[in-house]
Amino acid sequence: MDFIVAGFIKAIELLIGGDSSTWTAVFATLKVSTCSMLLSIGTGLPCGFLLGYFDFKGKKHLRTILDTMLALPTVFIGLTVYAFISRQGPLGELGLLFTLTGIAIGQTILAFPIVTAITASTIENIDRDLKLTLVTLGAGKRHIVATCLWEVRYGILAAAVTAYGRVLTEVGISMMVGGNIKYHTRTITTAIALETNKGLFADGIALGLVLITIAFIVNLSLSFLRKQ
Amino acid sequence: MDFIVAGFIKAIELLIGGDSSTWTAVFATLKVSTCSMLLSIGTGLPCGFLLGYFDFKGKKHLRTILDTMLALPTVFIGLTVYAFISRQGPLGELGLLFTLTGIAIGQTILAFPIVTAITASTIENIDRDLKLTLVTLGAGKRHIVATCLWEVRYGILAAAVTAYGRVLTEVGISMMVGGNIKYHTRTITTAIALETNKGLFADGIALGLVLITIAFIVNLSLSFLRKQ
Amino acid sequence: MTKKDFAYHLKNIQHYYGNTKVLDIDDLKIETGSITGLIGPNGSGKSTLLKLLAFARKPTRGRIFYKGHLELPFSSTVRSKITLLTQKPYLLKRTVFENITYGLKIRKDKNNLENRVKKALLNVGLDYQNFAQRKWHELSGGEAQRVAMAARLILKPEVLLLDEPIASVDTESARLIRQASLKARDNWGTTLVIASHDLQWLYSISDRQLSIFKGNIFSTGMENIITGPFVKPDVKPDDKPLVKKLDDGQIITLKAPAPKTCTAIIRKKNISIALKKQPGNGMDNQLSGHIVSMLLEKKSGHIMTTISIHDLCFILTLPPDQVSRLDLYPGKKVILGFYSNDVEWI
Amino acid sequence: MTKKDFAYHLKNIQHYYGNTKVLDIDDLKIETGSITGLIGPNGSGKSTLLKLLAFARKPTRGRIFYKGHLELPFSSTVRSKITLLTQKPYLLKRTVFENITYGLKIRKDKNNLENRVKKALLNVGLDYQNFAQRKWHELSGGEAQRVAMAARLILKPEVLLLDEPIASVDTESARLIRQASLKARDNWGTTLVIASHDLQWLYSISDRQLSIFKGNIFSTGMENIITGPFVKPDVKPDDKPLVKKLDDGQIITLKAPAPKTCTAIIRKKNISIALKKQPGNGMDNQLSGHIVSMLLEKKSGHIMTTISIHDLCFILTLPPDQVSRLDLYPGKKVILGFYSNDVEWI
Amino acid sequence: QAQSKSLMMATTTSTDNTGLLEYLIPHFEQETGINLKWTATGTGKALKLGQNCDVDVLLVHAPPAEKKYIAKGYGKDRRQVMYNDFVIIGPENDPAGIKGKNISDAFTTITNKQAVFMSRGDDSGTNKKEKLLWKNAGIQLPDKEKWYVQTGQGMLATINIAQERDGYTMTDRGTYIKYQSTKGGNAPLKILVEGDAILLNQYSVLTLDPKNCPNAKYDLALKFSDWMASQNAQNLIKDFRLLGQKLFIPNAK
Ligand SMILES: Nc1ncnc2c1ncn2[C@@H]1O[C@H](COP(=O)(O)OP(=O)(O)OP(=O)(O)O)[C@@H](O)[C@H]1O
Ligand SMILES: Nc1ncnc2c1ncn2[C@@H]1O[C@H](COP(=O)(O)OP(=O)(O)OP(=O)(O)O)[C@@H](O)[C@H]1O
Ligand SMILES: [Mg+2]
Ligand SMILES: [Mg+2]
Repeated sequence: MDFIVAGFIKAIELLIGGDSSTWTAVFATLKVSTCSMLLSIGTGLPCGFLLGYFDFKGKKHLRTILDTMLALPTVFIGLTVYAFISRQGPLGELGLLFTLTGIAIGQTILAFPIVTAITASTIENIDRDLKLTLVTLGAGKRHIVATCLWEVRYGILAAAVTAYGRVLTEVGISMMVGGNIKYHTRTITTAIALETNKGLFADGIALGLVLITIAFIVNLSLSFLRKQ
Repeated sequence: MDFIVAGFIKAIELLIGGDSSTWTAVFATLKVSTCSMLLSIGTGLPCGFLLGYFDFKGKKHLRTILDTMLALPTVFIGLTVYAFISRQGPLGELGLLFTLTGIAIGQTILAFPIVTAITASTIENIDRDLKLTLVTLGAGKRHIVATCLWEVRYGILAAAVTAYGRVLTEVGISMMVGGNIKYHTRTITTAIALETNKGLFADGIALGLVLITIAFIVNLSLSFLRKQ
Repeated sequence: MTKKDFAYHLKNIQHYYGNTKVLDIDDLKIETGSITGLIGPNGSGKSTLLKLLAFARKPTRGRIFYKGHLELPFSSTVRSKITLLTQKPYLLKRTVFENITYGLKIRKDKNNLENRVKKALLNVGLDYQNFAQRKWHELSGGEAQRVAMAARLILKPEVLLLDEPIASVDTESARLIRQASLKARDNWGTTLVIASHDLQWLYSISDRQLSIFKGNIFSTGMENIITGPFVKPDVKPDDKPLVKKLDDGQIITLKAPAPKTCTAIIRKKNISIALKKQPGNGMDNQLSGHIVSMLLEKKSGHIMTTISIHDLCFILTLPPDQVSRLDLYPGKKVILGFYSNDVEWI
Repeated sequence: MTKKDFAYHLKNIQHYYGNTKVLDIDDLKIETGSITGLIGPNGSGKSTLLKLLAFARKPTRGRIFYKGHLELPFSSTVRSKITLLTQKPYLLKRTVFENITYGLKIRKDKNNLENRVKKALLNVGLDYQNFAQRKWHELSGGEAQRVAMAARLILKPEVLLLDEPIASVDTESARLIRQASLKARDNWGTTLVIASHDLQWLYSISDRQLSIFKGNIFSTGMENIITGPFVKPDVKPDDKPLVKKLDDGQIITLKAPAPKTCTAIIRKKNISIALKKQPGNGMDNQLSGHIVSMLLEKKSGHIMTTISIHDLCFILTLPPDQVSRLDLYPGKKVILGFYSNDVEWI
Repeated sequence: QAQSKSLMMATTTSTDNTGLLEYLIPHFEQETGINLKWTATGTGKALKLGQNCDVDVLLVHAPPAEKKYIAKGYGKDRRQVMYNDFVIIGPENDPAGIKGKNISDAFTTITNKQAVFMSRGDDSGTNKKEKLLWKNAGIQLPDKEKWYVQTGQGMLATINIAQERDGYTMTDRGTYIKYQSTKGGNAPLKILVEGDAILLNQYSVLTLDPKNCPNAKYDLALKFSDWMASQNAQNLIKDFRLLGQKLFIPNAK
């Protein structure tokens, strides 16, 4: 139990003391998660919209596949991305292995089904009358998409926040694709895994608290988007 | 790349060949995830309902905290649960360390915020008129909860499926609390981590595919709940 | 009359949305087994009042007694006895059958559901065979409205509150809904409060009409309301009456200035109708207009007559013999007269 | 008349929900700049027809020409010209101001928004100061309906389709909406098609009325409909007419049996009104009833008279001199007569 | 009572990943009737689990840390049971030219040429040994230097990173053999430095001090310790082959 208390103290030290390895990990985490969130929202929102708005044959099966993609293990994604960007892989030329970009690609794959699935089920819930109203007010495709998403903005926010939590806390991809290289691709979560493996539980707790603080700040700054 | 192909073949072998260690891991995974899903849905649905249905002071802050909890790293949860159930911890007597029950507790903590947050934002979206209609039809508290949840059942399903994906794929808690003990607490994900650590990427991919197959079967059997 | 004879007694009720007062009722009693009609323009507070009567909303101030007991919103004692058909009825995402039986299921009443649903649907003019198994969204607007009505009727409530029950419902169904409402009162002693913009329909069903305007209730029934702007007349600047000028040149003269509001009320009983102006009788308002509609008030046999004066509408209730004597019919030109002293300000 | 003079030309339109046919229109033309009233009971297909006219739904069969061109649903050429006020207007989760300007924003039209919104709100009787910044849910039912109307008016559309625009709207606002609709036609040449259950209002605004019943259109306007059950009379078994027995003992005799349907139509022009039965004139239906309402048709000056015969309602349009001669007023007992041969079956 | 006859062990990943335990433990269970379960983690975490009394016995390879551990009163009865050795591996063309050098020279050369070197950097037994080697070579332990890459991962992952980056690294022989086998015998990284006495990797069994952990099954742990040192077990260890190669050399006294 004491290591939890010790962890709290240590977390404050790390943040205030400006421990350089912690801060580089914080920045790596922020960079990589921002990048993957932008990508997954950019792709997931339109896909979720299509899936939720239209009725078409095979939609149910597509949803089942998407739901299954929610259960892609991070190590699995990591291995697959690794296979593509390792030197012998088809994209080896790009030199993405052991880079933050590589991690971001993997995390995008992780977040995409979450954003898409929750967006789709939120859009599915919208009023039939909204659709009719938009069409009869003369809204074109782009306006329909934008307005529908805006109407259910709290649902979309939930999708984004859930995906963000997932991305922020994943270890498998960062470890496999990023390599947990100190001062380069070490993120907070891979650092936690490392400290824990070393038996330095207090350090693990401390880094966990750092991560939670990041999440808290991000969510706090998003909370102006919430219903008043 | 070739290890991905090899992994596919191996996955089929594992499942058909009835590899005993794979199957015990499959059962461990199913047991533990079912247990934690039941617990987190049982607690998360009512909490999500309360948070989405009622307007009260401090609701926005509660939501921010909940959203932050979506970013609890699994290793952090693992460490915290460990602190409590380790033999020297306050709950050491119960002997929960290195058991599936221990893992299930941790995973419940992991899944709870997901179920709660998505349920809350789905409930938040319900029509004002629904609330009024239920009250004026004479629905008591329990009926209001049940009917509202049923009205937004697709959203709830999305919450459950997302949480299930999270629980099914997490490694940190299973590793820390379960200890990855072969034939006892080894789940598919810790097995994947182990194989990958050994450099047996094909085996990792194979086990990943086994996990995805499980998820697929579960989602397929849930798809009757989907909109027709 | 004992306390029990009043289904409702509202005391000092005020209701605010934010800082805007939308309801202000000093004292209102509603008799058990009566049918009360609520009349008033959009935004006058009808729906708000009905929600308070349904105990589905807490008034900002004041107390509501139900059958002599002070009751609080959502209290379980009243919940199963009072039901409200909301203005925008919400159908649950289920079949019509399940929508109609929902309230019964809550009450754990599961006897003979099929027959009762059949009857409830018949009451609103829908046929069981064709509608019971439809999904909630497979209905036309009026059909949905009627299904919601059936879901209330089947409960045999002590109090049935109806908010615009016949908006978007066809004439035949409006008749059926009236019949069903009357039957509810006669058979089960149900107390009804009904808000509607269809005055003829409302008059044909209700025992008493309450006019509601800007949250204030006038229990004498449908009154004629004149809204501003008013101006001061040019001629006599000292005793300060106000006038309203109509675009066709006619002028309405009103007594003393308004305290702060600018809405005037003229009660029906103070308005007379004639075929020609009578300059001698001292009536300072004699306005010419024409009849636009005449409706039968079933109960009294009187005729509700709407007279248009330029773009104002006045409503009078006339006995048949007067109508016959003056040979009144829609389109006929008439003169309305009233004394400016009879005008009240709210 | 050239093709262009018809805003719409519908050819062989059929629409199904699942296996149920709800619309069946062989040929229907709507003139540019005309105001068409749609009359029909609940579920007759009014909303469905309006959605087809708005090109917001694809008919199961048939083609719709707009200004001479075949158009497909959602085509961008018509989308910005035609707008529909839906039966349950949906307000976006924004302020009233943003709701009203939404259509303009789509059209990238951002000139002088504030003034135009002011005008649009005034058109439906709402005041800018008080309403523009309200949230969508801070409105009463009728206010919401009127905001939705304002959001359509501001678009100055070529075609304005209104589905029950005055359900749950007060009398004064109904008048304003009529004015605004007429102004739209006069100033911008807008073509209007309006569905409503308020016949008086609809007659006061429309140039032509279409009766719609079970998806079939009768372009001669409001007709009287008698629904089954019918029985065979006991007396003459061979030439097989049908009769409908009313609960008060009266009998309506109808010509030859129905092919398959059991709905009869009697056109207004074939019904006569009298004060006493006239046994000698060979009219085989002479039914006694009483007048329930009389409404002025503004355009013609005629009087729309509703007569109740037990629980059936018949509507006639009478000239004022006939009304005056017979001394008709609501409550008066009258005899309606028509020949069974004039009955049509649908 | 089956309950009391079961033993929980924490060990390092290398004993598990090489398959040694799966080969050895069934013999132990058969001979003693004791059911042994193990969790394989980093050495640091294994020691921590012992310190928290969550296991009953330890099998680890970090002699200096073990001695400190005992001194602190957490562990007891350190019994050396076997060893294998560490090797330095690197690209076949050996860009820094360390092949055949002794270990200190090799490290000096790597430092001077700034050749890419992968360190596990995870405080594992292997990592502790590596740090000791830098110290012995008289070199300040690198940290932020560009050529010194700390992976913070397991041995095999680190080797893979070295391969991707054309770098050097230090590994235990067992993991190297596994790595070789996954590359089909034609691994890009080859053994360049081996055989120094300092490169020996000693494995020991530790029991937990009953004073610290009264609930730990001290007697059963002692039985395991005894068994590992028994002639029978030592022979089994000697005969253990990974992909046809000998891996551990028994040295119980
Ligand atoms: N949630 C709200 N927030 C603020 N104001 C509201 C809200 N709901 C209603 N109002 C205002 O309260 C007043 C009364 O509304 P209410 O719905 O009771 O009117 P109503 O008489 O039912 O009108 P209608 O005939 O249009 O249904 C209106 O002026 C309306 O604008
Ligand atoms: N989605 C649907 N699925 C099946 N049937 C439908 C659906 N929508 C409408 N209907 C049926 O189609 C018919 C026509 O409906 P429509 O909404 O056009 O009627 P309406 O004339 O507008 O009626 P109202 O006066 O009640 O608004 C009705 O019988 C209705 O039950
Ligand atoms: Mg209302
Ligand atoms: Mg309709």
